Amino acid sequence: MNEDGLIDSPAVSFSEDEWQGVASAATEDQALYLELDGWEGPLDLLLDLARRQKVDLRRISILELVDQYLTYIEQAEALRLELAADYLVMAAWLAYLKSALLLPREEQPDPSPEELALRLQLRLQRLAAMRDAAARLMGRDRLGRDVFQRGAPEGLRIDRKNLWQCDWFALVQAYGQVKARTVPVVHMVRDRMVMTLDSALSRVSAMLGVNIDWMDLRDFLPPHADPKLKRSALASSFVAALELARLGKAEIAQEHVFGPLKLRGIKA
Amino acid sequence: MTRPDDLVRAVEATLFAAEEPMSAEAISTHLGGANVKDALAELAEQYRTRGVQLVERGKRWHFQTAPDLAHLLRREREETRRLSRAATEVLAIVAYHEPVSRAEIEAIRGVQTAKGTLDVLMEAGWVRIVGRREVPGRPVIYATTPDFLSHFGLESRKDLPGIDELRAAGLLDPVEDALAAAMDVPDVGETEPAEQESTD
Amino acid sequence: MTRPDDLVRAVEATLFAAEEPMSAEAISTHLGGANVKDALAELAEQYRTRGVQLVERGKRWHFQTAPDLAHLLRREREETRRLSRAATEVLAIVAYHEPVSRAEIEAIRGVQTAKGTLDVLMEAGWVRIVGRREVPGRPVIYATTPDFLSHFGLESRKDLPGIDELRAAGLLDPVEDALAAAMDVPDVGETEPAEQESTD
Repeated sequence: MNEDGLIDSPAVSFSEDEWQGVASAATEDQALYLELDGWEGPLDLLLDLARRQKVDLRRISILELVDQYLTYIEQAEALRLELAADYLVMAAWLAYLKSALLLPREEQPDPSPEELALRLQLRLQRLAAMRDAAARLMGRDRLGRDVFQRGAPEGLRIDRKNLWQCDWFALVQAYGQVKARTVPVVHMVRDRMVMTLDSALSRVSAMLGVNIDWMDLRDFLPPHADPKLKRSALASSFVAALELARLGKAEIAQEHVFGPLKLRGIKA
Repeated sequence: MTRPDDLVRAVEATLFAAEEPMSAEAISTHLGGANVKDALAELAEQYRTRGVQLVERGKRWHFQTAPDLAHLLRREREETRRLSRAATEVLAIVAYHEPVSRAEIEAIRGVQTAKGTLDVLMEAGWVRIVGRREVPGRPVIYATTPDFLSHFGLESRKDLPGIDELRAAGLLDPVEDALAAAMDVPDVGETEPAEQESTD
Repeated sequence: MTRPDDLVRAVEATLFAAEEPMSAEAISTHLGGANVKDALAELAEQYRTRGVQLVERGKRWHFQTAPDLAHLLRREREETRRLSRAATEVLAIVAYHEPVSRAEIEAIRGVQTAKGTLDVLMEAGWVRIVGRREVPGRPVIYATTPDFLSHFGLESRKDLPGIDELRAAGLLDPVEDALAAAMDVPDVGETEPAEQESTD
């Protein structure tokens, strides 16, 4: 079903005056008019037929409405007009509804035909209500048709102007940080107490020269030294001992793992 | 005509010059934060009987010509774009039922609504998408815009012609609800109509 | 405000809705040949003190915003904005080193300086171009303005703290150190917060 009715309809626009639609434009005695362009589907046609009964939609005779619809469809078929499927579906449904309504009450199927009829009636009422509402809406004093805004407004323009904010502290801090960021970087290593390998070597070899017995490596360390210097001296002296042993000037002994390291000079 | 006070004159000039309707807030902002409520009311009163009037539409204010002079002005303008019958119906359904999905519009009209129909209404600036309904399929839902209210001369949706009567008559309720009420079934969808024992 | 007579209202609405100024003849034709002279004079008088006025220019009439309210049509709105970090740095460099070229600013900052940054400072009224340096390329050189001094509450540029003072104030420490000091974290990276035994 397309928007504009059954047969390719030219009636895309309509004026508020013709609100009642094409079918309604037909006069009373033209009972057999067959104007198919005007409707937007079977519900629309039904509503138009219902309005012809000239009673409140709440008191509409559904049976009569069904008859009118079926007659209408039959005539269209007799004239070999091509009907869209949904008109035929509605016709079949209404025929069923009619037969169900005519059955004795106790033989009526479920859901009851009264309920189906009521549902149809409610739908017609709602469509009719919206159609009337639309007509009333369109009939209002509309801007640009009945009432007008100013034809040539000057227009309002707002130019934004920035009011910049910055304070003294932010300024000075920014400069400080630029300076800090761009000052050439100088790495300074802190002066630490160390015994170099050279001084350890001369110290150990000198002490080995005057002693002939085995001596613990720790005895070579300077007494009363700062603990940090002691660690450095121990490491240097150990390396010095290894170096002297390699040169054949000293021998090293250790009785067990992690035991005291003993050192003795070799007379050349 | 007495000289209006400065704030009234400023509001008057601002609204005259504005190309679009303005909210009280927008006017106030434009005038440096002044409270314009009273000035607007005074201005509306001063113009009430004139050939030009100050009106409020959807919380936005604008000047427009008096409706009773429409016959004088209409001829110089080409008529506003004519809406198709389908479009007017869809517009009414959106306005009276908003927010509403396309399926709900179609349920009332009994025909499918071409996509183009809603597009025409959105292009006119009268209808817009306001979100999605949180049901399966998450259908898009539509509602009217402030421009819709301005165009049809409505202060708010409460001014829609006949909306109170339609609501009171239940004609804005879905068919299912009305059916339930009419059949006196307390809750549709759960309660099946009580089965009658057939008397064979 | 008394209700103006019908002709006055009609002229009022016609001129309001017109897209161009209209001559008395054109208005008269539009209104079916009525004599609008008196109505125009009356209307002009009624609007004389309002925020909108009816004026005649070259025999044609139109409404316009009252001249004393023209400033409402084109408003300047001032927005307070904080200077960006980059702009603050550039401003500081100009202040400490002026007059200074853009290349020199970049050399001091160690990063390229967007043209926009200097524009912002000139828009703010704190920096101005004071000439060109007589070196190849004749680059523009920048200096601060008197507004700069007054905004920052300085008698003269000599009031800016010197490098030694900045260092003493900790403002020359690398950013991370300053941050750590500000956050009162004794030594970042080594001290983990002591783990509490959970009491299960």
